[in-house]
Amino acid sequence: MALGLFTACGSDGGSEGDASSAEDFDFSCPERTDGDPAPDEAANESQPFVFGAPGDPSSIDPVLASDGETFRVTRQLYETLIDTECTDNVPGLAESWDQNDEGTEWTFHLREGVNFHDGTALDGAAVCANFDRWANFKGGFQSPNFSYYYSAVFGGFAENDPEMGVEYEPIYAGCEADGLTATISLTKYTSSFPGAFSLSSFSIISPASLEAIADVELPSADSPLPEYSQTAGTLAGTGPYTLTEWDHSEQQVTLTRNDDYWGETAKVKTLIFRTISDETARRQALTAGDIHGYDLAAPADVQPLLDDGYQVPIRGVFNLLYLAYTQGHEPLEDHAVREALSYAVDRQRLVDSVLPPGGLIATQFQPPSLEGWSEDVVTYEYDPEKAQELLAEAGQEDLTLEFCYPTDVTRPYMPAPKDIFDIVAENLKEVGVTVEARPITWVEYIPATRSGECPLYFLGWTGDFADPYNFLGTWFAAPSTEWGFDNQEVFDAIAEANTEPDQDTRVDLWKTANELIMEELPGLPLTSSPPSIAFAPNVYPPDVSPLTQENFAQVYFTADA
Amino acid sequence: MALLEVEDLRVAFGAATAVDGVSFAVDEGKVVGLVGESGCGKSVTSLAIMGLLPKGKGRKARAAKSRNGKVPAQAEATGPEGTGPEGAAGDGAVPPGHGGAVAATPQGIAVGRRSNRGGADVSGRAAFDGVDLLTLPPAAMRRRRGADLAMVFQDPLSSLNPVVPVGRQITEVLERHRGLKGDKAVKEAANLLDRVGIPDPLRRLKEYPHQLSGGMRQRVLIAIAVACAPRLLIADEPTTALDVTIQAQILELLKDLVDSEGTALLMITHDLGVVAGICDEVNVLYSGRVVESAPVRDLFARPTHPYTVGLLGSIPRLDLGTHEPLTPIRGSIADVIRWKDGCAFAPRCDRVAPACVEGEPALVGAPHAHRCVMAEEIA
Amino acid sequence: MTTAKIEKLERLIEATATARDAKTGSLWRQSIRRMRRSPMAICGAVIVALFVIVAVLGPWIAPYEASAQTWGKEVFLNRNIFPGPRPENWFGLDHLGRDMFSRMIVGARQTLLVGVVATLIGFLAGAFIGGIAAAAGTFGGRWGERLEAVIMRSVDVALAIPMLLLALSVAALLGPSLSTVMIAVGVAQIPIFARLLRGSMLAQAHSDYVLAAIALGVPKARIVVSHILPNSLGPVIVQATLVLATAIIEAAALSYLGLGNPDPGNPEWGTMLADAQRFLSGAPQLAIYPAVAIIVTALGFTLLGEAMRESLDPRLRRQE
Amino acid sequence: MLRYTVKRLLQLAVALLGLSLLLFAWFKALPGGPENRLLPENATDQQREALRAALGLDEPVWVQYGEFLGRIVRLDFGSSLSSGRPIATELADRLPATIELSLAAMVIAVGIGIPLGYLAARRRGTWIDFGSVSGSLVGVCIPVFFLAAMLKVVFAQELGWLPTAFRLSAGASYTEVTGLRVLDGIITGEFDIAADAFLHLVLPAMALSSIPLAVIVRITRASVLDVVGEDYVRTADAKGLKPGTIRGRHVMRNAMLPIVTVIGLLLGSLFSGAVLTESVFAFGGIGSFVYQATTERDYPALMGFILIIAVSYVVLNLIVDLSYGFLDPRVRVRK
Repeated sequence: MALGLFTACGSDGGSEGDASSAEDFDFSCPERTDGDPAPDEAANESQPFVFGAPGDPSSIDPVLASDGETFRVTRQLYETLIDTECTDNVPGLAESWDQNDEGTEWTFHLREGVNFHDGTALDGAAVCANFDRWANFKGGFQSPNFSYYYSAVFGGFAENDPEMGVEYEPIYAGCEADGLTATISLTKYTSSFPGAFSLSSFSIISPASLEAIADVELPSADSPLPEYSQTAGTLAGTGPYTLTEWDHSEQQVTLTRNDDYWGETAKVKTLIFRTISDETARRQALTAGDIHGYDLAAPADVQPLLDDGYQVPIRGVFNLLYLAYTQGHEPLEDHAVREALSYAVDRQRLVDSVLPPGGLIATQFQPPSLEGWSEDVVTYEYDPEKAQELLAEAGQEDLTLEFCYPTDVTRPYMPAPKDIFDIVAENLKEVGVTVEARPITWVEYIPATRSGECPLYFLGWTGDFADPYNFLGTWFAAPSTEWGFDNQEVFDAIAEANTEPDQDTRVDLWKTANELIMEELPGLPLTSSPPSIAFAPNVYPPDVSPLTQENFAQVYFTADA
Repeated sequence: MALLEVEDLRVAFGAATAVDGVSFAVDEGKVVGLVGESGCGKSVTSLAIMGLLPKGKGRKARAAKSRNGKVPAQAEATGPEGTGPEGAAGDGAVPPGHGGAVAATPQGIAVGRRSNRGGADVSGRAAFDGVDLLTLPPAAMRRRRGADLAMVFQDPLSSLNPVVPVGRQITEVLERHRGLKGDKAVKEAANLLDRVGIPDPLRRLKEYPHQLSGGMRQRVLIAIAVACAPRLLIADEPTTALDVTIQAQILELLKDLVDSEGTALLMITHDLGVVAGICDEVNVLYSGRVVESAPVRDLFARPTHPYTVGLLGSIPRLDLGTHEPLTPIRGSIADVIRWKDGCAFAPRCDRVAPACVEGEPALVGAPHAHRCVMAEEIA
Repeated sequence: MTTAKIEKLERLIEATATARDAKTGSLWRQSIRRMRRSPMAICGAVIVALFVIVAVLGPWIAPYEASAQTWGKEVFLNRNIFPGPRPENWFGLDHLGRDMFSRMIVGARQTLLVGVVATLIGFLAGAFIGGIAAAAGTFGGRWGERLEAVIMRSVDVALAIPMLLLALSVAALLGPSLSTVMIAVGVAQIPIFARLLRGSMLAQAHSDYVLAAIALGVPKARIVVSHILPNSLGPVIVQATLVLATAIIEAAALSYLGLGNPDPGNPEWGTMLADAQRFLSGAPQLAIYPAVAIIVTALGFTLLGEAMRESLDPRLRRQE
Repeated sequence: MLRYTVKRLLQLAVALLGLSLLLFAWFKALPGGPENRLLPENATDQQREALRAALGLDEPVWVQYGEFLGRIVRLDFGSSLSSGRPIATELADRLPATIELSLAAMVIAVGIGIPLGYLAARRRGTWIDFGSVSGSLVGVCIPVFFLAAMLKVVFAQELGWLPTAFRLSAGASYTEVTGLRVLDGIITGEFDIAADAFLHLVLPAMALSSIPLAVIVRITRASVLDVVGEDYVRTADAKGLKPGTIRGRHVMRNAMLPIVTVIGLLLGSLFSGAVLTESVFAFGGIGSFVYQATTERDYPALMGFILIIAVSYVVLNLIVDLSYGFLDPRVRVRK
């Protein structure tokens, strides 16, 4: 089966269906095999590289944003202490870092000779300036509406504003700068670290430029984002590109190459992100040559694109789609029923026919690229007969269940909710379960699923950074109406793993947790599928990232083709 | 020779014949009446002379060929509203709308607006100053209409454009035919209004039809008609829509015009009172034919055709005692027989005799002509 | 007044009205005759008839169950493998391996359902509002006129809200479903019907026989209900035919925005078309079938409606 | 006449205010809230609650409406919850696109529709009549979004004559005056921009114009047929006027009345089509903005939009009424 210029190494077991049973599963992102074709220098200088984004960025100040569309842009402008390659943490602005045993002190050794766009040099003080700024956010700045990731990772702020409802104790204890080192101390360790330091939200911005906006205030959570976060020219980062214009009415962001970038300078002089919300429209724009690449290609478009010589590099998977069995709904309290349903679902068909290339069956509630992924979990392989037997034993031959799915969204882990629903629903019908479809718009879907009113529903998550807790913790850290199960064993296992600073021990703890969870079977992990990103034939695409954090500095127009 | 000589004029709408060989003449300075019940074909006659009838097959085909070789077959399919090649030439000169005029003809002819039946087939001759109007090309005909021969219509309100000031509606004729522009035209229009007896013409010029009284509207129509001092004026029931008092004034006005200008006037009416009041000669039409034609005095003195007698009989008269009953004509214009089988009036005639239905009666005698085989017996 | 007297008046009015009723009757007959002559009407009628037949018999004609993903294992939308027309599946398979032909047939019923119900909603509500307004305006005296003004003004305003916004909010409340579409489309039609009925009722209200009735002092309610209303429905019914077409199209638009009928068992053409938009590159046929079906059906109703309208048009009648 | 119009508009304005209250309450009554769009899937319930509180969504509706009105009076529309930008700015950015699109569509519809309708009427029964009538019948039967998609596939994809998306080519630098790109380009003399914008406008405008065009053709045809049957046209004819004069002064001037009415109504109804067209062509207008606002429960954005609709509707009515007065003297004196 054609996968364009890219072949997945390791096991992109999806279509072979061995992922679930593989004894020695070793995940790694697909390797690119397209070499490096000769660049078309003239084009790179004269022609802007236009990328079709599914949505508008929200803020040029990344700490005020929590959406991928924003980070796609800010990634090119600013950099973080730790960078990611595939899903692994690699040196970013910090050449190296070390932690104390408790994991409460993180010391970063910064690169030399890194300058911000405004000419000032990067040093420990600059890093601390950023962290201190966030920690001391006031008023609306504290609202999860804006600084979501900060409160999510660091719990709270120096002075929590009750208005904004952030009540946790801050775990950020301060920052020590010493020349080119910065030491960040925490009151307690969580497994979010060090991964969290790679979050785009925590990009390092020139203190000088921060000075200019020091006295900007956000009175409330619904006050407009500050002007500086909507226009070019205020914030200075260290990235390979600088922001030249953000044209809101054309929904177009224009970036220009930063020629004295500390690393390898970008190939293309002008980089433009334009918003096309409709996926079909994005494809057509690409094939018509109006844009040179776009993200979130519809699975159905991938093959036609490949056939016409377009490039669809396959990202590693870093997300999870699951089918939840909300306990508290009587029949689902019965473990046998949950098992039966799990055996009834033909996950292979999802992977084979509706998910984009590179998708694979999920055997547990975290993607295989993360530490703690276990080969020894119970995998419930498609077996309708067994499902029927189990239902019979449970005395649930004529089981009727309401099944919720979202209507007005596609998520990276869920390219076409309705298709997936239709297939799974059909599967359940085949084993004699009567399914009552309940489509819900996204704004109501989340509350509906949270409150546990949906016996069956889809949901999922795309990881922010390499940390199992970012998946498991989100769901199974404590009893919740959205799952409705109460298995202290599981909760403890996760808590233990989350607070274990030593990696090897932690990995085993995570494995146990995963196995426990699949025993309990609160829901069925369905698939992990990489969102497809597409590029024109005459383009050298960037290394694609499971976290959808492509570095567009690598992109260039190729001479031939 | 006379100014207008109509000879054997025939107008047919598809199968139905509205005018069936009408002949008469109008001399300069003379007033000739066409009289008859509505539907007898008098209006059609006038429209035919003015060339305002929708073109029918015969002529359309010819016209078509002469224009762009469009074959008749295709042309036949096309509707009456100048939808043929003339239409193609953007010819406004072929309006559809004579619903008011002929829609009620006995044969149930529909020349109505939006009718998609074929138009009128016109044959015969209508010589104006020796030129046959019926065969003039549309453009040439347009140059004469409104200039040499003009028409006053029945319903003054609907005959004036509601959204254009009356002044403009007058000046546009002056522009078209007398080349008057701007102030000149306006001044002239004012004179005209003055002549037709509208006080304060300059103010009226700016007004719209709906702001004028019925009488004034009719005067405006007349002003438009006489704007270019036409030699022939056709008045189609000019007074029917008006109050009696106004009627008299309008008739006076028309009379004056004729006397002062020596215009020939073809007065179309069903009202013998009007005829008596204004006409020099009268042609009585029945079912598309002249049944009696005579100088006005003769006609009233010695009506010959039973139909004429009937018409006269049905007018209330003061000189008879009030107890004298009116003698209306039996039946309605709808019960007819075809002329070639006999007298179309026979079915309604009290004097009807076998002879009446033995073949087509001829128009005999002059200057007092009539079309009745029983004339002698009646007399 | 005594019932006896009312009875007498009734007869009088009937007398005045009969003349015109007779005429109306003949008018309907005339219009039928005229419609038989118009190819437009015939085309429309044929299309509509076919559509209705399919819609009614749908489930029995359809060779397969519309929701069964019988050939699910043969379709790979992520590899652009969409088996096209073949002996067992005349229209090929949809993106989940369901028989396209069966879905089209079953879809007809849903589509008709949407159209009819939506139109009914608009018709009934609209007629009610318009009727009240007209009645109040004609007979309600001063306050009646006020009431009418208020009603009609609000109708104007209702016209100002974009139908789509309306639909979106209805959908937001009910969640996407067939009924959402019906209600949304139906509600959007209310103002039109309201204005129409009011218009034709006012026209009736000034006709001679009503004046006669008023003069004779017949209870007003009675006049409205038993004389004006029945005689004013003609144009409204014609409008209904036309609205049916619009309803079907609007429904498609709403489905395109993801508000359509979610139930895979009862596909509706709009939803199918909307779904298929995603595969326009790989499998255009999936979009073409429902699109053509929608267009033709809508056309059918439009033709029929237009023909009816023309044949009822008084201006056209005059010439006969 | 003017007094009448003004009175009516005032009534309208009041009614619309009532409407806004209605819709406000309605939207607030809808289940689900913006916080679910603003926060990622794995945000905690506590975070969501916090946000609801911070956004003041937990207050009673009338309090919220009061605040809303208070802000409106101060001409402060608040800021969009989804984009975090002031509604006023958002509208200022998006509205011109929709206006430009709608105008273009209307220009097409009127420019083609009226002449075509006239021809159809004057050549009743010919192929051109048949063609335009059946054409318009089909025109109203094609779902806009499908037509848009097809146009795009044919002219942008296969033939590659026109761009598939956006209002301008990438990186084109223009100077904003009215926000209507083509107009701006001409005003500022950046004709390349004007041309570019024009090319981007063609397809969406065509798609959007389909229904108005169809309607206008039909109404024009009917109305002209009506007028040419009138006695005053015969009179004009009896005057021997030139065809041109008759067409212009006597036929069209009278035929325009119903046409104008319809155009007025159409302008109002263009919006729904705009939403679909804009999304198909990534034509960054108000349509997509509102659709998003609804799906995301972006109350401020919605209310801001509704006010815009209200105002534009009132203005449209005013224009139509005035044009009546201009076209028909009878209206002028009445009322």
